[in-house]
Amino acid sequence: MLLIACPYCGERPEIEFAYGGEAHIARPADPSAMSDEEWAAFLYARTNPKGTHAERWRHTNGCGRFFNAVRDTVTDFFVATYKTGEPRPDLTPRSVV
Amino acid sequence: MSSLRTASGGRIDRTKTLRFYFDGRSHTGVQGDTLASALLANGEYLLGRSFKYHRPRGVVAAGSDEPNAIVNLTRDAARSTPNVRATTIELYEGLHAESQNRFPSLQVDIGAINDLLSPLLPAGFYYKTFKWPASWWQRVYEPLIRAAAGLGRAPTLPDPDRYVGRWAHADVLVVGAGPAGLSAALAAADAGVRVVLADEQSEFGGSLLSEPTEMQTWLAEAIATLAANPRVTLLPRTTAFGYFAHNMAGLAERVTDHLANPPPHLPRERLWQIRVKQVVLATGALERPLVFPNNDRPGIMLAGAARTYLNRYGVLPGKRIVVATATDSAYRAALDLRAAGADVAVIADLREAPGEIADEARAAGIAVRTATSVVGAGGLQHVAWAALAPVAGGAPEAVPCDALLMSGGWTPAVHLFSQSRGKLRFDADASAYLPDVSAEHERSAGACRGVFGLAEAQGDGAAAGASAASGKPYTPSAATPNGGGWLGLMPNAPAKKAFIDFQNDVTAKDIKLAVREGMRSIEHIKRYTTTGMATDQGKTSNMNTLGVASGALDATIPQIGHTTFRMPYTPVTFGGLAGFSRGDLFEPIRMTPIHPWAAEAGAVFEDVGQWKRAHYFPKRGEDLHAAVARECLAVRASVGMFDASTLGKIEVVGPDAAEFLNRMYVNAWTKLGVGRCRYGILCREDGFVRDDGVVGRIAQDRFHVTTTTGGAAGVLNMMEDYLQTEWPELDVWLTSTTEQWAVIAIQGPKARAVIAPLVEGLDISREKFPHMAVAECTFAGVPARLFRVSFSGELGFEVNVPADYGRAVWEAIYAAGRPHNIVPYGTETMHVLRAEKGFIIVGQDTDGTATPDDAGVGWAVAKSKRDFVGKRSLARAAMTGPSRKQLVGLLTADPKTVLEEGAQLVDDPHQAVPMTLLGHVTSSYYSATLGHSIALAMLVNGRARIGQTVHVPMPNGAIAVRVVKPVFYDPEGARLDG
Amino acid sequence: MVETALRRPPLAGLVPPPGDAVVLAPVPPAARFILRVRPAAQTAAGEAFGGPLPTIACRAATEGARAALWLGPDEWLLISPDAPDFTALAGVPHSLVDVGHRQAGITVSGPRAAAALNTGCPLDLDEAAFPVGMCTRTVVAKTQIVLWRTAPETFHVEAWRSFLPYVCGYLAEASREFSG
Amino acid sequence: MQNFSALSLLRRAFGGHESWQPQWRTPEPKPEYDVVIIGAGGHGLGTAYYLAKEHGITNVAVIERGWLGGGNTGRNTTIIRSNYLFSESAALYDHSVKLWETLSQELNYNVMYSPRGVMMLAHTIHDIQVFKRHVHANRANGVDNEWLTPEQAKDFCPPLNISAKLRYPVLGASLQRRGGTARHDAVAWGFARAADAMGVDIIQNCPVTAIRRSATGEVEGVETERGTIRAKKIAVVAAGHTSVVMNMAGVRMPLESFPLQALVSEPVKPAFPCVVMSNTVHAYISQSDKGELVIGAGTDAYVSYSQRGGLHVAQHTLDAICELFPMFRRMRMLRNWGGIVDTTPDRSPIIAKTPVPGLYVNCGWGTGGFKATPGSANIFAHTIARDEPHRINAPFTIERFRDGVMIDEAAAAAVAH
Ligand SMILES: Cc1cc2nc3c(=O)[nH]c(=O)nc-3n(C[C@H](O)[C@H](O)[C@H](O)COP(=O)(O)OP(=O)(O)OC[C@H]3O[C@@H](n4cnc5c(N)ncnc54)[C@H](O)[C@@H]3O)c2cc1C
Ligand SMILES: NC(=O)c1ccc[n+]([C@@H]2O[C@H](COP(=O)([O-])OP(=O)(O)OC[C@H]3O[C@@H](n4cnc5c(N)ncnc54)[C@H](O)[C@@H]3O)[C@@H](O)[C@H]2O)c1
Ligand SMILES: Cc1cc2nc3c(=O)[nH]c(=O)nc-3n(C[C@H](O)[C@H](O)[C@H](O)COP(=O)(O)O)c2cc1C
Ligand SMILES: [Zn+2]
Repeated sequence: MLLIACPYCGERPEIEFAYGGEAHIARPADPSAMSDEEWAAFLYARTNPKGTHAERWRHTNGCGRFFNAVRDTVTDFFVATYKTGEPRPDLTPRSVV
Repeated sequence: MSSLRTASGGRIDRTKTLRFYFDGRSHTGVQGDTLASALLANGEYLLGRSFKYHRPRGVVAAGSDEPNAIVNLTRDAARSTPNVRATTIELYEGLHAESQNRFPSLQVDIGAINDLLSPLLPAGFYYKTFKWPASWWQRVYEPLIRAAAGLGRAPTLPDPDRYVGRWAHADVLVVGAGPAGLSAALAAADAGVRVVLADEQSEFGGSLLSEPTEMQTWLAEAIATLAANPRVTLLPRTTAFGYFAHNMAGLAERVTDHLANPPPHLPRERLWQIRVKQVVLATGALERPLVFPNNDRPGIMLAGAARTYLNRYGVLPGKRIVVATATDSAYRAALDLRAAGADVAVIADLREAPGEIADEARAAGIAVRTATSVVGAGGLQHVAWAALAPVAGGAPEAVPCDALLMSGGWTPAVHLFSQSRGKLRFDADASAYLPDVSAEHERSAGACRGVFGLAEAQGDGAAAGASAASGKPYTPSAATPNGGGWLGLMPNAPAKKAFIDFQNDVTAKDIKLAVREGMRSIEHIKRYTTTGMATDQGKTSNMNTLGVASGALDATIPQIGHTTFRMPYTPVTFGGLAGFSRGDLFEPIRMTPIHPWAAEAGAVFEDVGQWKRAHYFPKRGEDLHAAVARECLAVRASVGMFDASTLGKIEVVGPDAAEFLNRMYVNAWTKLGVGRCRYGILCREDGFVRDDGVVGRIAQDRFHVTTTTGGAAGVLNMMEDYLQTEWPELDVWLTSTTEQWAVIAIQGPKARAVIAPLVEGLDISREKFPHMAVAECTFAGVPARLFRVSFSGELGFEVNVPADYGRAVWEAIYAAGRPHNIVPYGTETMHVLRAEKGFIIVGQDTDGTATPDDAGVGWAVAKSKRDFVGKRSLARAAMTGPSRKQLVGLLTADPKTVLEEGAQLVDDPHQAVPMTLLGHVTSSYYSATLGHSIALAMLVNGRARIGQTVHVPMPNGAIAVRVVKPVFYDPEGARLDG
Repeated sequence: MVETALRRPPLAGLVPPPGDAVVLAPVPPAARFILRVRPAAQTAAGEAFGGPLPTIACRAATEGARAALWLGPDEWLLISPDAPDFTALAGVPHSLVDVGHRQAGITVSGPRAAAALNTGCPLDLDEAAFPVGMCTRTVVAKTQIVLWRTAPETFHVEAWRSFLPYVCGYLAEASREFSG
Repeated sequence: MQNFSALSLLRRAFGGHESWQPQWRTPEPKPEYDVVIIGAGGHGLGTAYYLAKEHGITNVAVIERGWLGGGNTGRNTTIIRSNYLFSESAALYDHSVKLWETLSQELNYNVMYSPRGVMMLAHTIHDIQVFKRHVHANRANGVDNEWLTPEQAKDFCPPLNISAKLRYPVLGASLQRRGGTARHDAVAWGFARAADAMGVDIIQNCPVTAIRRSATGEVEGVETERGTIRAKKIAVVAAGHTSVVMNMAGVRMPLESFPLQALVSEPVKPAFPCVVMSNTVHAYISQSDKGELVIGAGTDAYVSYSQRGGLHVAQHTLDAICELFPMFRRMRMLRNWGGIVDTTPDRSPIIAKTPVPGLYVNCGWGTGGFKATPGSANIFAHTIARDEPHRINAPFTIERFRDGVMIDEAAAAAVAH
C-alpha cells in the first residue's frame, strides 16, 4: 500500500485515496471545435510511461481534494505531490535512499 | 523406540510433560518442545512423504525452513490445518498431528511406487505425455495426477476462529531477534525512538537459542531491557512475511496456536501492517543441505538443526553420528554432540584445509577426514550409512550411522530485502547473494548480510539500530564472509536421486535435464522442474539449484541471476488476511431509517450496492408475484408508499450552482424556477448515460440533486472532479445529503388526500403545487422538502424529512393512509409501475453503451447548450443512425407470457447460429393493472420498427413479439394529476 | 418538544462491548453543518458561527459547546448545540448544509481506545502523531469516518448513519481482545 | 521436432534421459527477417507459430526482452471461457476455445487444457439480469452457457457457501462447461517449441529499444540491445509494455498498464472441482493440477510497471474467498505476485493494423487475454500475413475509439477475466 503525501493533510496510506488517472490533460475549452481524432486523443490517448508519470489522486477519505503527483511507475516511488493547478515540477526520481 | 532425550540441558521444562498424538499414537513431550523435537526425542524419524515420489522423509531443519516434516494439525473437526511444519509447532497438551500424502499409512505407502517409476517421471514428464487419446486427459489422466498431487487435505468445515488486524507505526522495525536484531533494537531504543521487534520464533534469541550456555545472561538482559521500555513493542511468534512499498511490512502474529486452551477473547492470529521510517533486517542465515544421492533419508539433517535439537530441546539426533560439511559451523554441532555423549564417528570435510576448529575436534577425539565428499547414503526408512569418498577420487566407504549431519554453508536470509526491491550481489567468498543496493529506508545486519561471528553480528546490529534511529545515511562495515560452503552436487556424487528441493522431489538430475531441454533461464528451470516452488519456497534449495545450473549451463552464478523473492516469507493464513471481514462485518450493511419498520412488516429485502432495500411486502402466503400484483393494483387504484431513502442526494449550493449543473447535465437549468424540479440526465464524457435523477431548485443558489442508489458516490466524485480540476473558478459547493434525508414516495390517486392533513405551511392543491414542484414545509410536524414527482405515472409526492424522523413520518403517513387502504410497496412494484410508464432504470434499461437518445430520453438534451459533459462525444458518427439500439416496448401475443429479462431479439429465429442479434429485453413484468405482460427492450433501429414483429429465441422455441412504443399505461399522462 | 419525541437517532441500539479497556458511547445529540467557503470569507464565517474556523489542516477548534472541525481547505464540520446564524454572510458566497441527521458520533475511550481503532484505522494514533485536537476524515476498515481526538484516551468518531452499525460493530469486535 | 509421447519418454528413460534435445534453439539474431514479433508471450509465440504453420512465413523472429513466457502469460490464473456478451467478443473467444480443445495434440505438447467448467456467481438481482442476458446471447451465438440455481451451483461446486445469511447470498450462477483452465507455462513452451521447429528464431534477453521507420513512414526494422534487425513487418505483442514499444514508432495508444495480482495457496488434495468467479465480491478461484488454490485478485488502482501491488488488494480478494468458501480460512497463501495488464477504454483488445505501414499490434487484453491465446494468435497471424484483418478481428481496431464503436463488455456487465 502506497504512502501518499496529500499536499493538504500530509502522508496518508493509499486506502484513503482514489486514483484519478493521468494529470495535465485539461478538458478542451471548446470541444465542439475539435476533430474526432483530437477528441479521441483527449478522451483515450494516455502516456502510460514506464518511468515518471504525472497523475491525479483524490484524498477521498481525507480532505476530499484532487491533487497531482509525479511517481515513477517502475519503482512506485513518488517524486512529488502538488496542488491542482500548479505546474508539473521538473524533477527526476530520487536516487534510492 | 529408544528415547533420544538428554538427561539435562536445553530450554525445555522437563517437569511439565505433555501428552500428544501423532498418527493416532500417543507420545509424551515436555513444555518447550516443538512437535519435531518431541517426536525425535521419542525416536520417531519418519514424519512425512514427499510430493511426487512419496519418499519417506524426516526432519531436516529446526525452523521455518523445514521442507519435509509437514503435518496436518487438528484441534477439532473445524480446526484442521494442513501442511504445518512440525519444526514450528509448539507442543501443547493434547495436540493431535497426522502425517500427510500417504496411503494407507506413513510406514507403508503405496504411492511409493512412484519412486520406482521415477525414471518415467522426470521433470516435465507431464508435458510430454497424456495427450492421447485426447478425451482421456480430462477423464483419466488429470484426475489421477490430481489425486496423486497435493500434500495435505483442505479443511472441510467453516473455520470458527477469529483473526484480527492491527495498523501500527514506528520509527524502527527490527525483524529478527537474534544477536544482531536484539542489538539493533537495544541501540534504537536507547535513542528514544519507537521500536518494534518481531521474531517468528516463540522465544527471542535467534541462533543464541541453539548455543549451549554462554550468552544466555546477555540474552535475558537484552530482552528485559527492551521489555521495560514503553517505546518498544516486542512481537514474538510474529513472522514478517511481506515487505511492501514505502516501508510497510506485513507481520503475522500467532497469538494462540501454542495454547492447549486458547482463551475465547483472544484471536488466533493478528495481522500487523506496520509503516515505519526505517527497517532493520536481522533475519539471520539458513543452512544449506548437501546434494548427494539419497540425501533425503530420515536421519539426515542439517548440522545446525542437530545443534538446535541438542542445545535447545535436549534431543540427540542419533547415537552414532556422521558429519559431512563444507564449513566450520558443523564442527560446533559435532563438538556439542560429542560433549553430550553421542558417538561422532567422523567429520567428512569437503575442504582440504579446514581451520583451527578441526584441530579442536580432533583434540576431542573426533576423526576428521578432509577433502572428503559425501556421495551417498543408505538405509530405507532411516539412514543406515553414509558413503564417503575422497574428493581426489577413489572408492567410497560406507560409514554406518543413525544420523548424518550436513552443512553446505549458510545462505543469508535476504528474502525481505529482495522483496523490498533491494538489489542483491553475489559474493563468491560467501557463496551467497548479499544485500547490495537498498530501495527502501532499510539496512540489513548480522548473518542476513553475511556478518557471521557473534560479536560481529552484535556490533553490526548495534550500528544498524543506532543509525536507523537517527535516520541518517548509513554505510555498513564490510561484510566478513566466513568462507567455505558448497553449492550444488557434491564432488564425485551421481545426480540421480540427489535431492535439491526435497518437498517437490527435484533432483540434480532434473535440473540438468531442464538445461539439456533448452531451459536456460533460471526462471525456466524453476518452472520446468518446480524447484523452489514448494511450501518452503526454496529456502534450503534455491542456492543448490543455482550451483547445479551453473555447472550445466557453464555459466557463473551472477550470470544466471536468481528467481524473484515474493511475499510471503512463510505461508500466511487466509483468515488472518481477511480479518473481521466476514458475516455482518464483511462489508457495511446499509439500512434506511425506515428499514426496521419494513422488517417488522415482513418485507423481503434485496441488495443494491451496500444497501438493503425492501423488495416486496408479502402478506401471508404470497409469493413475489402475488405481492407485487397486489401492491401495483393498490397504487393504481388508491395509494401506496415507498421508501426511497437510498436515492443519492447532493446539495449543490452557491451563486454558480445553475451554471455548474448546466455544464454537468445534458439538460438546461438556467430557466428552472425556484420551487420547480426537472428530470436530469448525466452523461460520461464519452457520451453514454451515466446516471439520472430529479433535480429541484430550492433557492436561486441551491439545488437538491438526486442520483440513483448505486450511482450516488460515483456521481458526487465525478462532480467534484470537474469542479475542482476543470472549473475551480465556479462559486459552488457540493455536499452529500443522501443520508440527511429519509425519502418517502406517496403514489396513487389518493396520494394528496393522504398527505394533505400532514402538510403545514404549504398549499398542495393541484393548482398551487403542480407536477414537478418542490417546496419546503412542515410535514407530520417536522421540517420537510416536498416534491411533487411521479415515478409511477400516478399523482405522486416524495417527502424528504431529516432522517431521524423518517420512521415517525412513515408511520404517520401509514396511519393517515389507512382509511385509503394504503400499501407499502417495495422496489419490485416500483419497477413494474415505472415500466408500465416506460420510465428507464439506468443500469437496467441502459448499460453503459446507451446514449440519451438510445434510451429514449433524448428530449432532455438541451441542444442549444454550447457544451456539457458528453456533448462532443455524442457528435461522433457512430453515436447516431440506424445501427443504434433504441428503447422500445414489446408485447407478446399471449398476455401471460412474460419474457425473460436478458432474452435476445432476432429477426429470423430460424437463422443459423451465430445469429444476428438485434438487441435484448431489458425489463419484463406481468402487469396486473393491464392484465398482460409488458417488456422494455433495446432494439437496433427500434423506433423505426414500431409495429413490426421480432422474435425472442428460447430453448424451447422462439416467441414472437410486437414492437411498440415503450409506454404501456396512460400514454397521455392524464393520471398525473390524480 | 414534538421533534425530539419523533426522533430516532441511529445509535439507539448500540450495545457497548464488555470491559473498560475500550468504552463505546454515543455522543449527545447536537446540530451539525457542513460549511464550505473560500479563504477570504473564513474569518467572517468564524465570527458568524461563534467560534473560529481552524485554518490549520486537520485541526478542530472548540468554543464552549461549539466545535469546528477542519475537513478540507474549504470545508468544516460544525457541531453546535443550536443552528448557527449565518445571516451575516449574506452576499458572501458560501454553502451551509444541515447534516445533523446524516451522521452521528460515538466516543471511543479508555486505555486501549487507540489500539481498538487501529484494528481498522490505518493512521498513526500515537499522541505525538495524532495529538488532542487533531481531526480528519479517514477510514475504519471498509468505511469512512471522521476521527477527532478530544482527550489523550478519548476519540470522537463520526460516521454517516447507515455506516454506524458497521463502525460500532467493528469497534466492538476489536474491543473483544482487550476484555480478557 | 522430437516427438513427445509416453513411448519416447520410456525409450529415453533407458538412456537416463540424456538424449533429449533443447525444446527450442538459442539462436543469434539474423540481420533481417520477413516478420519481427516483439514479445514472446503466448500471443507472440502463437502468432509466430501460425505464421509459419498456416501462412508459410517462417523467416520470423520473436524478440523477447526477458525469458519467453515470463510476462502475463507466466503469471495469470489461466481461466478460459468464451461466454462473452457481444457477438464480436463471443466470436473471438470461442474461436480460441475451439483451438484449445485440440492444442495439446496440435503442438505435441500437453498444455493441460482442462474444461472443468467456469461458474460465475450472481449475488444480486442485477447480476441475475446481466448473467441471463449473457446466457441468451451466448446461446444465439452458439456458445454454451447455462443458468444454475444456487442448489445446482452447489452441486457443481460443493465447497460453495449458498447460505442465505451471506452478506451477498448466491442467487444463482451461469456455467460454461467448456470453460476451464490450462497450464500457462506449457502454452508458451508448446508454441515456442513448435514455432522453433518450423524455423522461427526466438531471441530472448533482447529488449527492443527502437523501431526504425523510413522517410515515408513505413517500418524498416528494430533496434535491440543486440543490434539492428531489419524487417518490413513488425508485430507488437508486448502486453503491459505495448505503450512503451508503440511509442518507439511514434504511436500513442489508448492504453493504461496496471498491476494485477494473483496468489496461490499451499497445495492440497483435490478440494475444488471447477473455476468460480464472482464479480460482486471480487474473487476468482480454481485448483491447479498440482493442488494449489489459484486465486486472482483485483487490479491495483494506479498505472505501474512494478509487477507487484498492495497487500490490501490481495486481502480484499481473500475476504471474498473466505466468505464463499469458509472452510478455506485456515488455508494459507504460499506466494503472491503481480503482472502488468494493459487495458483499453472499453476493456476489449486491439488486434489490428496501425496507422504506420508494416506495423501491427495485438494488445489491450487486460485481465483476460490468456484464454484468447491461440485464437488471437491465429487471427493476428492472418492479419500480418495478408495485411488485412481476419473477419473475427475486424471490429477490434484502434479507430473504434475515435468513432465511438466500443465493444464494451465491462460496461455491459462489469465482468472481466
Ligand atoms: C495476475 C493475472 C491474472 C490473469 N488471469 C487471467 C485469466 O484467468 N484468464 C485470462 O484469460 N487471462 C488472464 N490474465 C491476462 C493474461 O495473462 C494476458 O492477457 C495474456 O497472458 C497476455 O499474453 P501476451 O502474450 O499478450 O502477453 P505477455 O505474456 O505479457 O507477453 C508480452 C511479452 O512482451 C515482452 N516485451 C515487452 N516489451 C518488450 C520489448 N521492448 N522488447 C522485447 N520484448 C518485450 C514481455 O517481456 C513479455 O514477455 C491475467 C493476467 C494477470 C497478470
Ligand atoms: N557460519 C556461521 O558460523 C554462522 C552461521 C549462521 C549463524 N551464525 C551465528 O548467527 C548469529 C547471527 O545472528 P543474527 O542475529 O544475524 O541471526 P540469527 O539467526 O541469530 O537471528 C535471526 C532471527 O530472525 C528470525 N527471522 C528470520 N526471518 C524472519 C522473519 N521473516 N520474520 C520474523 N523473524 C524472522 C529468526 O527466527 C531468528 O530468530 C551469530 O551469532 C553467528 O555466530 C553463525
Ligand atoms: C497458475 C499458476 C500456478 C502457480 N503455482 C505456484 C506454486 O505452486 N508454487 C509457487 O511457488 N509459485 C507458483 N506460481 C507462481 C510463480 O512462482 C511466479 O510467482 C509467477 O509465475 C510470477 O513470477 P515471479 O514471481 O517470478 O515474478 C504459480 C503461478 C501461476 C500463474
Ligand atoms: Zn488531504
